[in-house]
Amino acid sequence: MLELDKLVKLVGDGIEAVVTALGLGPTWVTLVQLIVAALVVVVFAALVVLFLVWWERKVSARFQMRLGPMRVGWHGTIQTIADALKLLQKELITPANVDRGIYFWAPVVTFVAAMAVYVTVPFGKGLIVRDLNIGILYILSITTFTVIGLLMAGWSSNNKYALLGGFRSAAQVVSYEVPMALAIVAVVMLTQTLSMGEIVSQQAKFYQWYIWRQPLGFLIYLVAATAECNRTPFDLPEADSELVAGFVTEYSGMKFAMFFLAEFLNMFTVAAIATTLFFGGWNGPFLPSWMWFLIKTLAGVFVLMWFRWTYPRLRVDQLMSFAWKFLLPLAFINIVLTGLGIYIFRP
Amino acid sequence: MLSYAWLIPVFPLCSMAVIMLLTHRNRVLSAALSITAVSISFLYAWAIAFTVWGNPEVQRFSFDWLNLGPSMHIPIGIQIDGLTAMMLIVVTTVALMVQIYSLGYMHGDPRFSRYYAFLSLFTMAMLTLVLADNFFLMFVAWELVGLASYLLIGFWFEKQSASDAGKKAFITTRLGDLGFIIGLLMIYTGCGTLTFGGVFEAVKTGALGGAFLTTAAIFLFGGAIGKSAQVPLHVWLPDAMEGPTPVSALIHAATMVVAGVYLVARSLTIFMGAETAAMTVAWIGIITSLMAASIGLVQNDIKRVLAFSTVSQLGYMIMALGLGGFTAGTFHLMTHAFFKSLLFLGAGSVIHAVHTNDIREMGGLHSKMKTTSITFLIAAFAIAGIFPLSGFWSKDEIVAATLGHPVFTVLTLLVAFMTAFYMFRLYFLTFTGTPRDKHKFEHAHESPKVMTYPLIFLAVLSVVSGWIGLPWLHHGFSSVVFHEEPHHAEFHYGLAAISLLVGLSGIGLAYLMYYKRRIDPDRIATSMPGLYNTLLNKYYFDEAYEVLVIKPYYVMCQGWFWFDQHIIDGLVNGAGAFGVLWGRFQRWADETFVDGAVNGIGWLTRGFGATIRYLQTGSLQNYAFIVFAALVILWILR
Amino acid sequence: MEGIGLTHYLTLSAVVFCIGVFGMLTRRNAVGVLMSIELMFNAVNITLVAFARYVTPATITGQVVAIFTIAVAAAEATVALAIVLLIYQHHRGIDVDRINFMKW
Amino acid sequence: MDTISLAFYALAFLIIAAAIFVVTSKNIFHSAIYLILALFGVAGIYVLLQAPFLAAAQVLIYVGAVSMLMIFAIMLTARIADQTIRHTNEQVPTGLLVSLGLLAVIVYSLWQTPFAISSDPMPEGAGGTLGKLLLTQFALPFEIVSVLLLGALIGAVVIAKKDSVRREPEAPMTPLPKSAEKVAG
Amino acid sequence: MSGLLSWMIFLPLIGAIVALFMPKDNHRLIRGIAFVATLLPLILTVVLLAQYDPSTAEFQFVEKAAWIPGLNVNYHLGADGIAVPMLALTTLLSFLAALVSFNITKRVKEYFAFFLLLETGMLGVFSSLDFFLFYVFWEVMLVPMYFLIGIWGGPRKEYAAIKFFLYTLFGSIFMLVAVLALYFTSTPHSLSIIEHIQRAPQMTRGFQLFAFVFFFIAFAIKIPTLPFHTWLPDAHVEAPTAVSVLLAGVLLKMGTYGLLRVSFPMFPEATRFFAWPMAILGVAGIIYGAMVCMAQTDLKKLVAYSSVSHMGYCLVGMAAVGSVAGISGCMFQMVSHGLITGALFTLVGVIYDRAHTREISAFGGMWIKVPVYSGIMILFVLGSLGLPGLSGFVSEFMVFLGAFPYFKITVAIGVVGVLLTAAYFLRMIQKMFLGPVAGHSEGLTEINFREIVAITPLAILMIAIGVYPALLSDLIQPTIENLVRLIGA
Repeated sequence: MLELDKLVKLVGDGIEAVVTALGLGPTWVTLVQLIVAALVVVVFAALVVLFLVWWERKVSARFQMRLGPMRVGWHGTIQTIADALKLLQKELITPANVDRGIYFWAPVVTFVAAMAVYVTVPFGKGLIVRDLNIGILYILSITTFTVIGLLMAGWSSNNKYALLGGFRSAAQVVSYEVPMALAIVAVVMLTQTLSMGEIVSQQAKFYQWYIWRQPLGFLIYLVAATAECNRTPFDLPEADSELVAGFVTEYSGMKFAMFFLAEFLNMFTVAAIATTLFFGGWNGPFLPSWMWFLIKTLAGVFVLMWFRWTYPRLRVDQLMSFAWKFLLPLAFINIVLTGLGIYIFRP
Repeated sequence: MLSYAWLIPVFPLCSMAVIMLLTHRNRVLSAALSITAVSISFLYAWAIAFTVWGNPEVQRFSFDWLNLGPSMHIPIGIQIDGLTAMMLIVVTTVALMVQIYSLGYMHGDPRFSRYYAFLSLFTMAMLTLVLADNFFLMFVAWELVGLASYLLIGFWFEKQSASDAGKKAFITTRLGDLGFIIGLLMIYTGCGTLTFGGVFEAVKTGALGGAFLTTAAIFLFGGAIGKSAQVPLHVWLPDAMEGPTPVSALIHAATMVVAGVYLVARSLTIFMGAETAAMTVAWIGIITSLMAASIGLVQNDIKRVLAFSTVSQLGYMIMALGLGGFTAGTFHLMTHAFFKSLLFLGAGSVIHAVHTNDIREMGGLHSKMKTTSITFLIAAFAIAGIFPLSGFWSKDEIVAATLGHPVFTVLTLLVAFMTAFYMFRLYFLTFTGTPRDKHKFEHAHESPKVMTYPLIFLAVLSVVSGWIGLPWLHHGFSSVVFHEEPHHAEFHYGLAAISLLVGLSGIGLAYLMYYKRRIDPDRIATSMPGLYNTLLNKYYFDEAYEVLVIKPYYVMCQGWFWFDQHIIDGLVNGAGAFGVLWGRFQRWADETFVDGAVNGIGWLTRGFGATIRYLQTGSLQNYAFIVFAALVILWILR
Repeated sequence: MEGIGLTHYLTLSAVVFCIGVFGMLTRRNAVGVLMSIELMFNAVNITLVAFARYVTPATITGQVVAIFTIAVAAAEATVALAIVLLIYQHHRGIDVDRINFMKW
Repeated sequence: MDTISLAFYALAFLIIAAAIFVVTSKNIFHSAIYLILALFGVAGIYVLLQAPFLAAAQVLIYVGAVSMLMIFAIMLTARIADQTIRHTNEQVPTGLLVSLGLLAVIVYSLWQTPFAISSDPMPEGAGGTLGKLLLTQFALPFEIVSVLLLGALIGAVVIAKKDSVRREPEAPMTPLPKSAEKVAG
Repeated sequence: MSGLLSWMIFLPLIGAIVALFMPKDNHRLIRGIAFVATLLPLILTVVLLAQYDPSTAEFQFVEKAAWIPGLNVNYHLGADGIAVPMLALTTLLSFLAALVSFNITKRVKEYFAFFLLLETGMLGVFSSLDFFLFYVFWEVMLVPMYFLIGIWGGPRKEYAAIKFFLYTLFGSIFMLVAVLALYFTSTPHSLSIIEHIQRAPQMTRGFQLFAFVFFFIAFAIKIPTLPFHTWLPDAHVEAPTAVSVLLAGVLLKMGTYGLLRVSFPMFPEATRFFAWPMAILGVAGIIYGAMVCMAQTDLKKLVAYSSVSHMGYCLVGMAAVGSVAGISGCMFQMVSHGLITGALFTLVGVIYDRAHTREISAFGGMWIKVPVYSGIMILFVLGSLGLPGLSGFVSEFMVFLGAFPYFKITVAIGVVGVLLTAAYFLRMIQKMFLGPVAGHSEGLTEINFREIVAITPLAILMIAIGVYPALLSDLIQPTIENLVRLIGA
């Protein structure tokens, strides 16, 4: 039932046949395949975001003993679509004295960076756009572009709240990227590979999940990743009570929507990486692999939402000292312990 | 019995230590301890005396105190012979009387216990002195009695004059002690021992003799001059009267001051071996005697009169010894101890009653204090040499000793005359006539019994102590206390009569002048103002010392200190300053020439640099530009 | 036209390097200068990696050196920017022309 | 024209254009953004040169860290007023000359040099070979670089720490001579 | 117990190091450490005295180990009859001075560290049998002394400290030259004191005279003899009490000790040659010191100058080179002066602590206000002026007795010093203790228990030696006899 991987293979073969029939070389085959895959991923991402926005509202409401959106669709299921339509219709306001070029490109960069990650995320058995051999490293480096986007937005808006938001975001992301990367390095030490596909395939059985061998690493990753995507309690860059709306203050309409999308995508990405690295990826019994992936990932997203309504926001100095004085040493300890473990249990 | 005689000084020593360390807060206990200790010593001394009386052999007991081989071998020990026994009796008797007497005299003094401790210290030292069998131990004790004297003279040290007097006494006697030390050093150098026996043996065998011995003897006599207040070191004794009167009686009349006499007597062998030294002794003795007696004629302080009397009598003894009159000197020493201490204690009783020392403020006290007056009179008769009191017998011996030296005989009699005169002048002015200070007279009263009983006891001794010197007495004084061998001087009736006559005439003159007022002493004084003032001012000795010795010494000390600070230290600091200056010069030279050369090079470089420094824009971009431009140009020029 | 070879990469590297040199020589802003220097670094890295690809493909020494270069460049940037901040705090400006206290 | 060539020329164009903007842009922030672009292009070149690990590292370090620092520095030091001041110094013509001269020199040399092209295959895998090299043959430089990084880290903290700086600004730098000011205007 | 001397020497050093690691505000702890670090050597001294065999002149407790073999330098320790009393004196005075120092409140930690280092230096000098070691300890002693005077001293402390330091160093240079001369004239090159003593008969007369003079300058400054004495009053007056105690009690003895240990046995011919000049210097020192004392107005300075006078006796005693009595007298004087002057400085410190002045004229009638203090002070003054029954008398008498046969007139003049000493001390006593209560005497408080504890051992020893000198003479006699035999006068 719902063997998506076979469908993908079918589509791929079809494209190859069509392109070859048009008299073009294998390069073009690959190109077209990639473009199609990218489109599919974009559509998928948009759907995911639509779902996540709704879900977030519902979850938040439940946490607050409310109902959340209820009117549009069953239990407000298509509320998000309505909101999106509203956003698309809105006038694109470009405030005076903004740095126009950068102001324009900032949401694009952010969005593209968020999307580009999905190139190497294994959604299911055979459902991966390109299983890059530097997979996880690729993801780490591409996510940094998100920050560039935020900084650009903060700078170009010519607004001090925006600037401060950008600043905080950049500082936060750069700081938390270090422990996160180190936590991932610990896993990579075990996997001996950077490829996402291989990492998943190494965790075929429940007891092979790396969470069992990297509990500390997982905790570090979880905390750092939460900070990476600016989620509460690390939502300082867009702390509405302090900075209006942070770097997005001056954005509206479609551009705002792109930031919004990027943010939710990032959340999904974080959960997806956690699933891949620690929880066996798409591996699981009975259900098709992509469903296992979605279940695990959405569970991860739920945890992030749970955090949001559980922990209060940190102060900015606490934030930095937490990263540098606590998480970072912990990550180093984790690496040392991992190394020791590898040395002790070496074949 | 005799071998434990060293215990005699130990008792007072113990009492001193106990009082100092333990009982000084309890005055009754302190006094009781001290008196008990001296009583034991007193009894022991009498026991020893009787032993020696029967067996006048010299007994010695000694042990090695320090033995460093031939260069220093000092055994110390005790020696008991007649002289020692006699001295023991004198010292313990007077000490006991004085200590009892002091119970009354010092009653109420805040430092009562300390007083008794010092008295015990003195007693111990004095007993050690007389028991010593060698010069070294004697010197040790000699210094200790000096210390005790110092402490007791300055006992009331709040009074400036008392502390001055103590210091004066100590330093003056110490000056004499220098002679003593040098004498000891010479003797030891000469014969390698300091025991009496050894030294005398050496003198007799001639191992020690000639000019060396004479010098040593004169130096040795220096100690006696200091201690026994002979000219020219007699100046401390009158001042020593600042101490409590019982102390004067004990130390400065009866015992310590006769230590010098004892020294000469003890070492008479040495002096006999050195004729010149002996004559020096005799001359100093008679001069002292004459001078002190003449001063005594005019003094108005009751204690000073007695003090000069003491000096005079000591001179007597010294002279007698110098002339070889061993028996005379020592016999007079004994009798003098008794009657002079009686005189002092009597004077103390008077002072206790009227609270003044000045006889011009006394008079008529006989009616108020009969015991004191009568005992004082007995003592005065004794010192004047009136038959049959003790003084008669001993003075007669002295006069007899001068036979063969007519000058000495005449002077001796002159002194006897003066002695009788001033003693009775003192007596008449104090006890008879009309009270010159009514107020003081009103308050005068007889002293308590603890003070009068010692007076009576001593009065008895003053009367009878001379009788052991009766020439016809078998085992009399001279058969026990003798030099070389017992000698029995023939009793010179003629001389005795003359001296008695002289004494009586002196008394008579005093009677006329101060009792009957037939002759006005003031008129005599005013008729010879020069002589009178000279005598009143004690021949200006103190002033002379002040001007000739003390002041110049101070000035010299200041001078040396200046020399030290400015010349010697100046040299040191000068060396330092020179070092600093030299360093400065070197720095200057360094800066001028060496640095000059270096700086010259520097200037050259700098001048060159100044011209090309404009290449140094400070802008890194310029530098980078030059680097790359150079790269290109060099490549082109390659 | 034959395929892209070593020379192409080296030429690209040279061009980028010279652009960096130009920037370094002319920018007044200290950060600008730094950026130009980063360009130069990257040009050099291209060279290194290109050599690694074409001259010593088996041992890829060039890549190793490039890694070192990147690390050193990062360190350099860190310190340099710290200095820039310090200079800014001292002089309220980071104009390289005016930072000439090493002038004669 | 095959895809590799296409990619190369596209990337080369991107890099060169971005680089030129980096050095000439009046807005320093724009320069930074262009720099990121240029660096990203270089990462692409690395991919072309079959050094994917290096490419990822390039992006991670340059884009994620170095550029970020640059932007930070710019934000902390830039003032709006600065934009009106001339962004280049008076070395522009000479600098251009030297740069071009240098380019000419280098390119000439390049084309003159016969390189020993090897046709050995590149090792498989992403960074495995690189890692082994770093921990074996290049272990010492690797450690030295580690120490260097640590030193730079501490040094940067020490230098930039506020406490080490006197709060009141020093006497302002020697003002430019009047003539220079005019040129600048 | 092997290594007894080493333990004695280095225990204080260990104490100093331990003290340095203690918190600097915990004065009680640091004092406790100093107490223990000075008490232990004192206990070891008792062991030393118990084990010492006084019937021989040989060095005992010898420790020898190669130190710098290339230069033939050895770590060579040993003690004989000259050294043992000095070691005992040093440990005793150090212990008591440490007690006295308990009232120091300024920089306590450094103070006691320097103090203990000083003790190490002093003990080392007295037990070294190798010139190198001797010189090292000699200099080690200087440095803490410099700081002790220079930091904890009186108003002119810097001047005094520098003067002391430079002056002594000046002397040390002469010693160094002489030591080097000895080293290079011996074959094989040796720095052993014992070996040089053994080769004494081979030394030429000229060399002996030269070396003797050079050593003498070094030691004379330390003693100090007459023309080299001016550092002493300054150093004494400015130094803190405990340091004065050690300075007078121990450091001055190093000069005389050095002469007896080095110069006399090593250069017998020169010693005989210079005996008379030494006697003259000694007598001049006695008289001169006493006269300068008379002019003093500062009590501490008076005591300081009295040291000049008293050390003159040592020199006179030593000048009697052929006399066991003379040299023994010198030893007695060293010990006795150490005890008495140590006590006197302590007592001066006691009133200085209370009245903050040492002017003699500022006091009067103290015997009424503070009888116990006055009694103790007078006891020690009497000891100092040579009252029989106290140690000072014994030593003076021995000195005179020993020296008189050799230098009759000179010694006879020296005897006058006894009188002059009495004069200035009695003058001081009269002004300060007798007479009516005046000046600062009014508010004085009595000497306290700690100070009495510090004084009592000195008083007991002073009286013990004075009453029965054989206690000490038995220890030193064989050594002194051997020394006299070596000099061969």
